[in-house]
Amino acid sequence: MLESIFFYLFGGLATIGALLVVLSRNPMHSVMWLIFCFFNAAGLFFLLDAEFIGIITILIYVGAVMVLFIFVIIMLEVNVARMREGFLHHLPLGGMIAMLVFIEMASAGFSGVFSAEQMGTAVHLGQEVNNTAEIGKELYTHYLLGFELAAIILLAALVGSVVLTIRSRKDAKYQNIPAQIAVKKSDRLRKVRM
Amino acid sequence: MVPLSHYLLIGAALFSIGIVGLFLNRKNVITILMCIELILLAVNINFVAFSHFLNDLGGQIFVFFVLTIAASEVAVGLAILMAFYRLRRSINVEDLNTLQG
Amino acid sequence: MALHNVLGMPILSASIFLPTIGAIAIWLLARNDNQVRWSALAVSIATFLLTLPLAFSFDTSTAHMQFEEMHPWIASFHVNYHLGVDGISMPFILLTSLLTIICIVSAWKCIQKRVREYMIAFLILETTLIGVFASLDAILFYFFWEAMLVPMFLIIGIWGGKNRVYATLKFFLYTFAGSVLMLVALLAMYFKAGHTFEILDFMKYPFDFTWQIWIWIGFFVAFAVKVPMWPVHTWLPDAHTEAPTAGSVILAGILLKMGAYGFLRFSLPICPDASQYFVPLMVGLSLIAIIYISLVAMMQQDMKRLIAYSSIAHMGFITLGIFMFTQQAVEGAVINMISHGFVAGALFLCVGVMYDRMHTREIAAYGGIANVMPKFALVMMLFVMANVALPGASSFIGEVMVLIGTFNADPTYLGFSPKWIAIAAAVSVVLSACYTLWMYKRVVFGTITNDAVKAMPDMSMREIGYFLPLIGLVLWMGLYPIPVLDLLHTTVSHLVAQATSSKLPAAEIIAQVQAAVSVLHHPIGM
Amino acid sequence: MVTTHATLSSVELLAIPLLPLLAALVVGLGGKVLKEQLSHWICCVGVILSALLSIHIFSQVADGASFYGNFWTWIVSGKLIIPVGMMIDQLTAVMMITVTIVAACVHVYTIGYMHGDPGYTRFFAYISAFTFAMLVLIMGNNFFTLFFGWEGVGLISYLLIGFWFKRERANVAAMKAFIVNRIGDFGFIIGMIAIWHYFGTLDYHEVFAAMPVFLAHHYALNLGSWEVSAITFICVALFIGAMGKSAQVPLHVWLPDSMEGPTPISALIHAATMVTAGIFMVARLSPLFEFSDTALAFVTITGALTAWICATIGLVQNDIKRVIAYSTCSQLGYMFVACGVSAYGAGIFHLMTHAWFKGLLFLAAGSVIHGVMADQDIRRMGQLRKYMPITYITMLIGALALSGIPPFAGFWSKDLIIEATSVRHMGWVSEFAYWALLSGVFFTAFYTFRMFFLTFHNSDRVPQKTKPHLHESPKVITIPLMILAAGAALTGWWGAKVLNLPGEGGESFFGHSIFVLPQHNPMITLEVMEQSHTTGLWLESGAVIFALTGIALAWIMYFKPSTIPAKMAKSFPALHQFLLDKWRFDELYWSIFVMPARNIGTWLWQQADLAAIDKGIIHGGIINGITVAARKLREMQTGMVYHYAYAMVIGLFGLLTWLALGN
Repeated sequence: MLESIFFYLFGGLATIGALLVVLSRNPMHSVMWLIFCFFNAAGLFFLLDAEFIGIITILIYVGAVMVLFIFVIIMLEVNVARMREGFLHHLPLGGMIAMLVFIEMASAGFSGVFSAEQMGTAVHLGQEVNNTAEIGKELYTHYLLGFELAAIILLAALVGSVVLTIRSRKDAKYQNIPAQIAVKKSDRLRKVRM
Repeated sequence: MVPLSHYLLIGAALFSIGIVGLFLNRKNVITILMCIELILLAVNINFVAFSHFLNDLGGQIFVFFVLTIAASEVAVGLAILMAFYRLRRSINVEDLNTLQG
Repeated sequence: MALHNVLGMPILSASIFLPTIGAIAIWLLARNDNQVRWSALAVSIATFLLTLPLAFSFDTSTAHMQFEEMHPWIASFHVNYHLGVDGISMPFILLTSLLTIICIVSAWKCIQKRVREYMIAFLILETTLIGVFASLDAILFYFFWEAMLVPMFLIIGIWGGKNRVYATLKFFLYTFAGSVLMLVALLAMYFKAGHTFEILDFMKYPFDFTWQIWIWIGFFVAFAVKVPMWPVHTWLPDAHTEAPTAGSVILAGILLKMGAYGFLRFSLPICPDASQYFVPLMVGLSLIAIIYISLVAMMQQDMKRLIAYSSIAHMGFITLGIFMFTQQAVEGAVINMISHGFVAGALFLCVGVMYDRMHTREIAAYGGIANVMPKFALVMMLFVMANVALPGASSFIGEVMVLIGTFNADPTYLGFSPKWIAIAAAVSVVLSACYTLWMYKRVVFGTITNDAVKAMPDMSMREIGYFLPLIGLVLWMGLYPIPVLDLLHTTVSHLVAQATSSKLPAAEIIAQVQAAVSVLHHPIGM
Repeated sequence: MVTTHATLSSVELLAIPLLPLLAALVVGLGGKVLKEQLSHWICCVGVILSALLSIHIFSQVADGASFYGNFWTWIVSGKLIIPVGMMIDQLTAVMMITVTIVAACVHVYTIGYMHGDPGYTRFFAYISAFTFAMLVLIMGNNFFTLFFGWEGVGLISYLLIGFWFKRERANVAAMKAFIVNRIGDFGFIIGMIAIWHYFGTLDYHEVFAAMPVFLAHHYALNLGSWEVSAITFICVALFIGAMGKSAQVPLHVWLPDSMEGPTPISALIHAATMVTAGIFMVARLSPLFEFSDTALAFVTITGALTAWICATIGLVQNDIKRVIAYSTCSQLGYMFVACGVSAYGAGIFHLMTHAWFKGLLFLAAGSVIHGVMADQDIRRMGQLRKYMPITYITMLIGALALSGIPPFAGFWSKDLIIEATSVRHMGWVSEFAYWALLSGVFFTAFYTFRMFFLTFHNSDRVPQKTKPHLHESPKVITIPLMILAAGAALTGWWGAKVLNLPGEGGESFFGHSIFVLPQHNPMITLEVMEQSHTTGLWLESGAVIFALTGIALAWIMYFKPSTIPAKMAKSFPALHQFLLDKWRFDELYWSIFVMPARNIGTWLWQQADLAAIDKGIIHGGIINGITVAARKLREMQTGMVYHYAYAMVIGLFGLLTWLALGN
């Protein structure tokens, strides 16, 4: 019973948060609502015995990704007014498609295939089961290759974002060390016949 | 106890909202990125729910990968946005049209 | 499957890959243009010598493939590296290796830029051409068939005339569009015939009528473009006019033959019923080629274009012969294919000799060449007469055999008597004389009209050198064609038997014939 | 090698064609090295030896020897087997001596005539090669060897007409000759393949032997509703070949133009030998032609028409060689009429005598042309007998022989043809032929002597500047003339005796080499009539009377300068012009064949190939279609990220719907 209450609470708040993300005029507000939404989603994860996922959702999303969003928004002077032009222009199409997608997904969800009779209900695991340890075991055995690939992707993203955002200022003076090392006598000295 | 279909319903709701957001905020890249995060979150909820109900950790592992990709995506996406902003002094999607055929 | 290879050595592989190895060696080792030329010549001669044993060890008493080689290539798709030749394909391998030598010699002086690349392109082209004629696996065949486009594309596109880019693209796109459909047909057969790409298995598999029709159409498009048949022939005059001399020689000598060879290797034995069904179409297109194209050829102002059109007309004779399903007609068609390789090749070389001196192909720019180049006039006269199919020249044997075979063909496939077709085709006797002699007259005879012609030196020893083997072969095949015919007899009679026997169960044949009768037959015949 | 009668030496037989070939090859390829002297010696010796051997063969054949055998196999394909072999019988032997002797005379004559020409050695190579090809044509034992020689002589005729390749007219004439001949060859090839179709062989002996079986089948071909029997089809097709080669109306147009070639060629190729190949062929194939009345009628009508039309054209021509050329066409018509009325022997006899006197006339004309500095117009000659007596006498003999005045050669053979025509009953066909030939005799005599008088008598109209050069030709020219004159004078008498026509007291010389159905054979009728003395004066001397009338008229009009010809021309201007324009055949062909072919060719090229296929379908249809489609598709590529996002979403929606509905 308590679980149901928490479920509806988290679920409802997450949905409201998501709606406000979409509808807010100010991107900063959107970010805030997104953070809110993620917290609630993490709550849902806890209800599903996925503690590890719940925690990393909060740590990574809220702690890292959202902060990144905020930095970017702060750094860019965003012209909100222009951003909002034609805000409702595509609402009928988008709303209709979203509604249809929602109805289709929901009808699939309630089609009976995923009903309690078919799937049973969530049986909570005991305290002795360590979700993090289990994931770790899986990750480093079955999914080792995927894990390594994910690492490489992250590395690539890291390098990529640095490359994209780095900028060498033309007015700043700094040493070109390889050029200094590679220099030869002939580059610097010139015999002048007087 | 909450049946699986309710979790799926939440997922579907978040997903649809994400889609609506794509259509509404079509000019604001930052919000678009956030909507994509929402959609991914919806997917994650479904993954975890299935993982739980099927008693299979594979779903959670996938969430882990999705998170990885989402983080990379945001990082690169925002980096591109920064670079673009420096170039054009704007993050309006309508100015992002050099791909036009 | 027992491999039939009397030599016990992979002679076909050797002749296919020797040119490529030579090309790589030239690329890596040759230091200057002269070294490139001499080494390319050496490689081509070595290849020719390597292909000679094919002729000498050939067993004319069997229709089986000979000198076979078989290795799995892409095992998961049942693709084999399967080589082998029969009486029809063997002569073309020799023709290819011989014409390559001539091409390399003919390009000695006139190609001055990128000599290395030119020679490499020719050697690779030789590899692909021999590969096409030696392949017994459909995918291998397709591989060589398409690979051939690349060097040819480069030869026309880099060393061609003014309008070369247009011509190359046209050539490439036409051929490529055609061969894609062939690939579809090959894949269809692969799945239908039980996951095999063996051409010999395709020949044995009893495709039903609808399948045969569709497969036949797929092949038809590919081969008709290559032959080329009306109305997909317009790439050829452009490609010929823009190609360098040696490119034209190979184009006319070998490439066009690949289309006709395809009909013989694929269409007839694999889809006999469809082939019979489409005889009226093929006959119609062939006659259009013979008459329509001859008339067009007559009015050309550009020598190479004229010879190109004449090639199309002669290829019309060949396709006509192939689809008559008689021993004489098919043998005549093959003889004509070989002979046309010599004659059209030589005529292009003649134009090349003039082009090297005057740098124009316009007929009007010439006149009175006989005054300054008597030797050349004699040589060209010989090939002009061979083009007209005078007895004593190889082309006569081919044409007259096609006509005899046509006159004698079985009327059931046509709905009317083939005698009228023979008579219509014989009109080419007159028309070919008209266009060829008119050109010869305007170019070679008459008084010298301008100083450029006056300054033309007669042929050098090198030029005479590459004409001599062609002259010898044309006369040899014209006067004593028995050795070549002996190669063909068994293979062709086997092929004719394949083409005239049905793959369908008896009831289906009757239904088909009745349907065909009601659709096609408008009795006009004798 | 298989021989049926080993009486003739195959080595000797092979030597006859191969000697000239060898000479031609040596001189042709090594002319530069050999120089003129050696070249003409090699060729003359080759051909003269071949002539001597032919005479030897002829004497053996006259004693009853013959030869039949194959030397090697040319083509084998399934049931098609084409050997190369020889068949020597009486008919062949007569042709062989005619060809080789005339060729030998022409070779010798050429030494003088072509002296100093830059293409001297080339010329000798050509004429020797011609002799070879002509001998192959005659001596072969199947249709393919015949065709080989047939095309060989055609090729060399082409080369020789265009010998002076700097002259535009010569080149055009050469091309015309070749192409018109090719039209004939078209028929010949079809006839040949039809024979193989029905007989399964192309060997003369085998075909002739299979005739009864073939006839018993009554094969027929349908042309729409019109049915034609196979034998008629074959014979007519083959005869079309003969019409081309032997210059019969309507394919005669090349022969007068071929006079652009050097005169020895006109004598050898375009009078004595090559053009008679058609007659030889019809005679050789008499076992076929005899069984098709339609074909025989066709041959007769064509021959008679040619004889008459070409004779009328000859009446007004002013070029000395053209007059003789038209006379050749006309005489060939006589020979075909002979074949058509089944008097093949008479045709071959006339062929032989004609070879002598026409060769003579041409060589004499050549001598005249040589004398007057290469002018061929008889309006600028006259009184030449003073300068060139030998030429004058020999040409007179030739002219009399051509006109058919006894006892010269032409009389014997031509009279025989006319008699045969008169007694053969073919309905209106033979009637028409008879009158055409008879009036032809009159015309022939008239134009021959018109030409003769204008050249050697009448007034002296030679231009002043050529006067000093006028002289009798050298001996190399006159000696062949005298040999041929002797032939022209005597061969008629000799032939009547040796060939034994119409066959007094038994068979004619030709024996079984010519096959005639007894009910057709006019010779038998003539023989019977002669035995019973019912021939009558008209039949025997009607032709001579016509000929004499013609000569007399020519004498009146042209022996002395006279105004009658001009008046005649003035009173019938249209007719005169029509004849002068050679019945306008050239103009007709130009407008119904040449121009349409060129226009159609241009149209097909420009409109069909370039405009419709290339520009229309390829560029306009496919390429343009792809371009337009690509442009449309490109517009979909807006570059707006959210459009792509929408596309993804809509795609996702579609996929979901499909899954939902599908399951």
